[in-house]
Amino acid sequence: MSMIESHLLSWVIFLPLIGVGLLLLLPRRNDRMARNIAFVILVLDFLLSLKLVIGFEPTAALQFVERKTWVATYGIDYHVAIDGISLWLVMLTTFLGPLIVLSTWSAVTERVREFMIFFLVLQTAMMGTFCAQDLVLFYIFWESVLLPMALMIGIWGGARRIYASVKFVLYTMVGSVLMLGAIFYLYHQTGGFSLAGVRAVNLSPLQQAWLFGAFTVAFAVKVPLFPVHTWLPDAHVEAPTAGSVVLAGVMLKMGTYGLIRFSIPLFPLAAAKYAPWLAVLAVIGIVYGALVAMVQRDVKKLVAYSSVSHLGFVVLGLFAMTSESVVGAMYVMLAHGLATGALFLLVGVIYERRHTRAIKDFGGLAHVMPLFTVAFMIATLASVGLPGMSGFIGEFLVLLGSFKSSSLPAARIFAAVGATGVILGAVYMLWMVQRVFFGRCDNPDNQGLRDLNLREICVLVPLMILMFVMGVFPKPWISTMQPSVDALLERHVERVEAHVAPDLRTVWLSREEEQR
Amino acid sequence: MQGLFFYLFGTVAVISALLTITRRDPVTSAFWLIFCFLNVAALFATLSAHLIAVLQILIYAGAIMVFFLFVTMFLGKEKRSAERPNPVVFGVGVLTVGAIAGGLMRLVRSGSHDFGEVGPEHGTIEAVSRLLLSNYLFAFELTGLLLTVAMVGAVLLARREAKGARATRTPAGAPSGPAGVEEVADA
Amino acid sequence: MPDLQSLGDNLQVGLEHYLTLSVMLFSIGTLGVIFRRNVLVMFMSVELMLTSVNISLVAFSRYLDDLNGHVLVLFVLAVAAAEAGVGLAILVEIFKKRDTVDVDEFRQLME
Amino acid sequence: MHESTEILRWIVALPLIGAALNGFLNRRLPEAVVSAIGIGSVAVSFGLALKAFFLLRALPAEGRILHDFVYQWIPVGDLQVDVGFTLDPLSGAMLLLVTGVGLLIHIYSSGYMHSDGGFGRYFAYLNLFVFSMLILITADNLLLLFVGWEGVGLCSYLLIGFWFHEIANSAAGKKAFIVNRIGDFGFLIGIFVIVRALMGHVDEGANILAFSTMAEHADLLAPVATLAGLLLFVGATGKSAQIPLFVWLPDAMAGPTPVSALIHAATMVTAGVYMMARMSFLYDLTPVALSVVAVVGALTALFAATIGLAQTDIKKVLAYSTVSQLGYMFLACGVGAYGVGIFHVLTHAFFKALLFLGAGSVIHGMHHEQDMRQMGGLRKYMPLTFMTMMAATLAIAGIFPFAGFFSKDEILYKAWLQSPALWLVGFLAAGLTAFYMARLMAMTFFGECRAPDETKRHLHESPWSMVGPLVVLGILSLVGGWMGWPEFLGGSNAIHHWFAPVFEHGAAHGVAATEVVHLVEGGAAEGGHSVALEWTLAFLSLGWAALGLFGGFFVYLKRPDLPGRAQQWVSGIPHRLIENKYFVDEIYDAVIVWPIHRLSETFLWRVVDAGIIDGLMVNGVGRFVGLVGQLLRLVQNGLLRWYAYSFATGVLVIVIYVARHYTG
Repeated sequence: MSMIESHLLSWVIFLPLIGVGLLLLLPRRNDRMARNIAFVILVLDFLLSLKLVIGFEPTAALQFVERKTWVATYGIDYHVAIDGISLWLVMLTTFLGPLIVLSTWSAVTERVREFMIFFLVLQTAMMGTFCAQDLVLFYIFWESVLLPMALMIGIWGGARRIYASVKFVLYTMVGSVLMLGAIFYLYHQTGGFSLAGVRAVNLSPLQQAWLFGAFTVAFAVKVPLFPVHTWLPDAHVEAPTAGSVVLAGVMLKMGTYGLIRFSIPLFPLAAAKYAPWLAVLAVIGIVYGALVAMVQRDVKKLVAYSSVSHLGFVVLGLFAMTSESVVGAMYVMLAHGLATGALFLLVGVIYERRHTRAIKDFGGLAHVMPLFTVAFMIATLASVGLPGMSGFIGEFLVLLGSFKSSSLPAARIFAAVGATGVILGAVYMLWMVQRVFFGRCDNPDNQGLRDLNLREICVLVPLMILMFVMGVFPKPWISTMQPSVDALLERHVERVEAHVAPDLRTVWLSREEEQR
Repeated sequence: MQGLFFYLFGTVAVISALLTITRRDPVTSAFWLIFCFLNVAALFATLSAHLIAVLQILIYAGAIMVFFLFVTMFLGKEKRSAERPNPVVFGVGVLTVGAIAGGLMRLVRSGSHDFGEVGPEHGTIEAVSRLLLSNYLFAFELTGLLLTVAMVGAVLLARREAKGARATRTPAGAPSGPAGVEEVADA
Repeated sequence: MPDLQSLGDNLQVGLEHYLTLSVMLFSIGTLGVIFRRNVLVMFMSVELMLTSVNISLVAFSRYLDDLNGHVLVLFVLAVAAAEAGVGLAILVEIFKKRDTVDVDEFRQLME
Repeated sequence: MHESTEILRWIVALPLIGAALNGFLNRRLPEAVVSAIGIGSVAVSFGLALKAFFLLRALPAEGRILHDFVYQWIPVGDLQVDVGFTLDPLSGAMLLLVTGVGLLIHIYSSGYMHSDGGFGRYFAYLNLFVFSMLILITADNLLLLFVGWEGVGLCSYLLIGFWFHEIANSAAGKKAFIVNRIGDFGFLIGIFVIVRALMGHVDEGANILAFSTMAEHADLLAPVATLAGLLLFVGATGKSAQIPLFVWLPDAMAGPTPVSALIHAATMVTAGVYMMARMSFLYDLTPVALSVVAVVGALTALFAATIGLAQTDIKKVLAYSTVSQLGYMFLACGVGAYGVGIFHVLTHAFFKALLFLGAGSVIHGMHHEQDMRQMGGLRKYMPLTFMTMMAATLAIAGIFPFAGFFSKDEILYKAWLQSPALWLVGFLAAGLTAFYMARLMAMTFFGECRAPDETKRHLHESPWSMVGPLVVLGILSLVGGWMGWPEFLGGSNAIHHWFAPVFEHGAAHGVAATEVVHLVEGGAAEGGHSVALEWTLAFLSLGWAALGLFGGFFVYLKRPDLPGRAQQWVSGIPHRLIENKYFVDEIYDAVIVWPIHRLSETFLWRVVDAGIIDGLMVNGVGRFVGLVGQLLRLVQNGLLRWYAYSFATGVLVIVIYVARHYTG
């Protein structure tokens, strides 16, 4: 056990790969065994990650650090660690893992073994992305997420799955190729790939601008930020339920995590300079995502566009650069993972039974599936940000933080427009809920539908409980995030003020006075 | 004297080369080409490259061109009239080749270099062969191999041609691709 | 014929003359390859191009007083011979098939 | 300066426990057990509330605050928000109101909702509503108040759309939630403005949004007071159905009648008034916001009263009456008389809840017939309902001994002091109120019964579980006003003293306080002249109300043809106008809903998303690459001589490069 103890984080990251090994040894056609192995491994992984939480002290320092030189000649080393920011994203991954696998019991029927293998690889890749502290290691994990996800969409997807998966891969690839170029340039500048190294050398504002642009484009595609979001609805609609949940639940957070871990701290000057532009895109994303979601005919597309809207809040929060807004952004990431994850699971449940996602095919489901309706209602309310549930805390903090942010010009307008997302959210979700659940149940196919079975309930209940707990008692989450976020912001402000070109400084100071 | 010979043989070589590529009948062009090679051999002589001059006549004029004539005869007369390619394509082609020539000429004219004196045995068979069999021994052997392979190839092609006359069985399990491939395999 | 003698003396010929000749022959050969439709003539043009190269080689070896050029010419000769042999053999085969020597007919690669 | 106690958290938690029990076990419990849980939890909560109330009374006047800190909710940067409950005279009164009236309505519901499929679900939602309302009232900071604020919005959504098999009901629920959300948007921005103003100056660890902290640092809020006040008022108009966000309340009648009584008459809709009273220290700083509130309140009162005249559905009449009465409350707050506003909240809760429950028992008797034109002469069949509703009608009209007189008259008096124009608008609305209430009573209980005889045979008084609460509320409608017996009539105006400590700080600032220093304290000269003024105003409004009542009865009993002729005389336009609610809904649809839908449907989704971004940029790049591929393919055309030529061009390039490079 001591061996696991000392390398806990690596164990948590690479445990799923052991599962992959076991699955490979499996005789050909044994689906049940494949599912069980995957489930057990992921539950084990979750329990192991609980040790991370228990062992984590709420300070800004990097913890559970593991560093071994990997490619000595180029200074690439296997450097893995977590702090307040990445801890809960890792936990979100390990928490959703087993639930997602459990939800595929009756959903994925053919080639189960391969599906599980891809899913376990995906889990490792995502966790690796959140923990990597070395640019090359980060890039490897970042890219290795693409393959399993693309195959999951491509093989087990819906009608236009090939188009969707190719689009998904190409979209992300274009972005991350820019990042790769930037990484090489950084190596050229700093001689190494470690984050600390890059932070140490002060780059000229022009260099920072270009590098910031490259990194941010790669992350913006993943978020997805407004103009580059069109892959998300297709990917979601065509992906199998489990694929959608992991895509919305965790993979979108990789983009925003990238922003907070790489784009802002590594290039503070450029981040400060372009923050208003990205905040504008974020706010457009919020309103645009909500409006387009309102008119969707396909439930899954509606929820996909709602993700665009929710993550617009995250980006707004990140670039408002106040401690409330960044903590709020982190919180929205977690809450969105739960709420949208649950919504996709529920859509999966109804899709399994009715094999359609068009809203007009449903109606009056509340009569036939009361339990399902209650679960859907709870998930809707969490996603709409009802106070007392997880969504509200995040959105409130983001809007509050951006309202009083000094890094955004006219911060009040940003927050006000962003807050309209709160109304629009209620509009499209409740309108969809009304068309799907209420009214008469006259469609004959809907009359015979079974309500949730025990397995589906076991998948959803943990999510529901967490939605309430995170809404009513957010302290444990916030207190662990707070120190890391504050440290990051202080370093950011200090570096910007140290480097800042005179004009920005005067603008910065004048805005401080106006604040007083 | 050497200059005189150069201009004499040079111009004749160029004219015969031009005639080679312009004659309609391949046989006449072959003859003109042979004549061109003879002139070139003469030029080699003016450059005191005696071995090369002889070889030029022996191999090029003698062996290769004879082979050409043989094949030309073997294939029979092509009555096709060599109509002129359309002017645009012709123009572009000539332009490109002219440009190449112009470029090369810029290089060539970049300085005037006169031939210095050269030892008596320069270009003789002993000197060349001594050099050949010392530094380039390996290359020499390879050339031999190359020629053998070429010969075997030519023989093989010819033999199958002879075999073609009798009904040949197509090898079992050959991929039944589109008709075109089948047809080639038979030949 | 005294002027012939004097003509011969003052007609000094340098390296660049031979190279010019080589370029001219090379260009003619290239034109032959590009414009003649009969494969045989194309082969001949190729041979012509090779000879022009030989001329420049010999000219340079004469100028540099170094026999390497000659050795290279030998190899060129060998290659030319081999190429002519195999080329014509193939040509015969194709002729058996298409009984034409017009190069534009052989467009099977295109489909 | 405040007493910390554990009792408040139990008062709040009990209904939640009731809701949870009923919620999880609703299918498996018999109706009796469900109603026992539902009613029981509210009853115990009411008992505890009484105990807390008396505990509060025992405290000295200044220190009348009970505080109950539960835990720290959001500890982020400068923002420290806790979950804590306070009970001061204001929230004490509201607490009693919510739990008391809530209890009566729960009892009434057990009768009304008897043998309805979703009995358990109904009580779960009702308990959840009481829980949220209690949070709203007892919250010690603005954010927790906001949690309760949206919680009641959610419960009203659930309860309006309770009978969800009718798509119209759930649509009404959705409309209510969304309009509330629009109001809450303003509320949220208001909170941000306040936090931004206070941030940085409040000592670390203090709960910025706590009412006590905000009151202390009121001077800091001065610059943003108007903006914050107006924004919070936007939230209040959403929740308390004032112009322009009142459209959801009439549709909310789609829910069961006890729901309308509890939520859309007594408690939820008054949340806006309570919030303004709670934030009185802010509103006192901004006369601009106050005047806006007063004007909106007065206009809403008149506007809604006119619509009430022409409604034929009994619940719609009461709904518009509620909107109108809420207008009065906001008028009171607008003129700085928060205490009077809350007093009217209390009295209004009594008689309006009674009216709704009475209407409920009428509908129950008439087998879910809500159209007054099908009713008439029901006083013979439902005497008790008739008598209690008559008491409520007298109360709402403002006839002397009944509750309405004291609170409405006080409001009109305060309005007169602020500006006679406001008083006039209020005065006119009071007349219309009396008139449409008389119309309602005449059409329902008097004249011959127009119901189809099949329903006539089944007409009977409602069971005791329904009539009991009616009687209690009837008594309250009569007695309820006496706690505010004004001085000039020799009363002690107890309610005013009870609220004084909460609103006194307003006077201390002396900004907008128009509190009349009442006679007993020997106020300035202006006090003397006001007694005569009070007498005249009281008589005027009493007479006007009586006239309204008499007019109503006369028109709709003696001369039923008169309304028809009146319509022709006025060429029917005004009548059709008010009958269709000034077409407000249709205007909103045309101006807001339809354009947004059109914008996002055709433009945003089709053109921008599918068209420009996806079509042009993404797939466009794909097609472009394909095109280039096609072009390149032409190069491989199988012509040997073409290949030769391409060799030549290759050589040319090399030659050019070498020539240029080496000649120099």
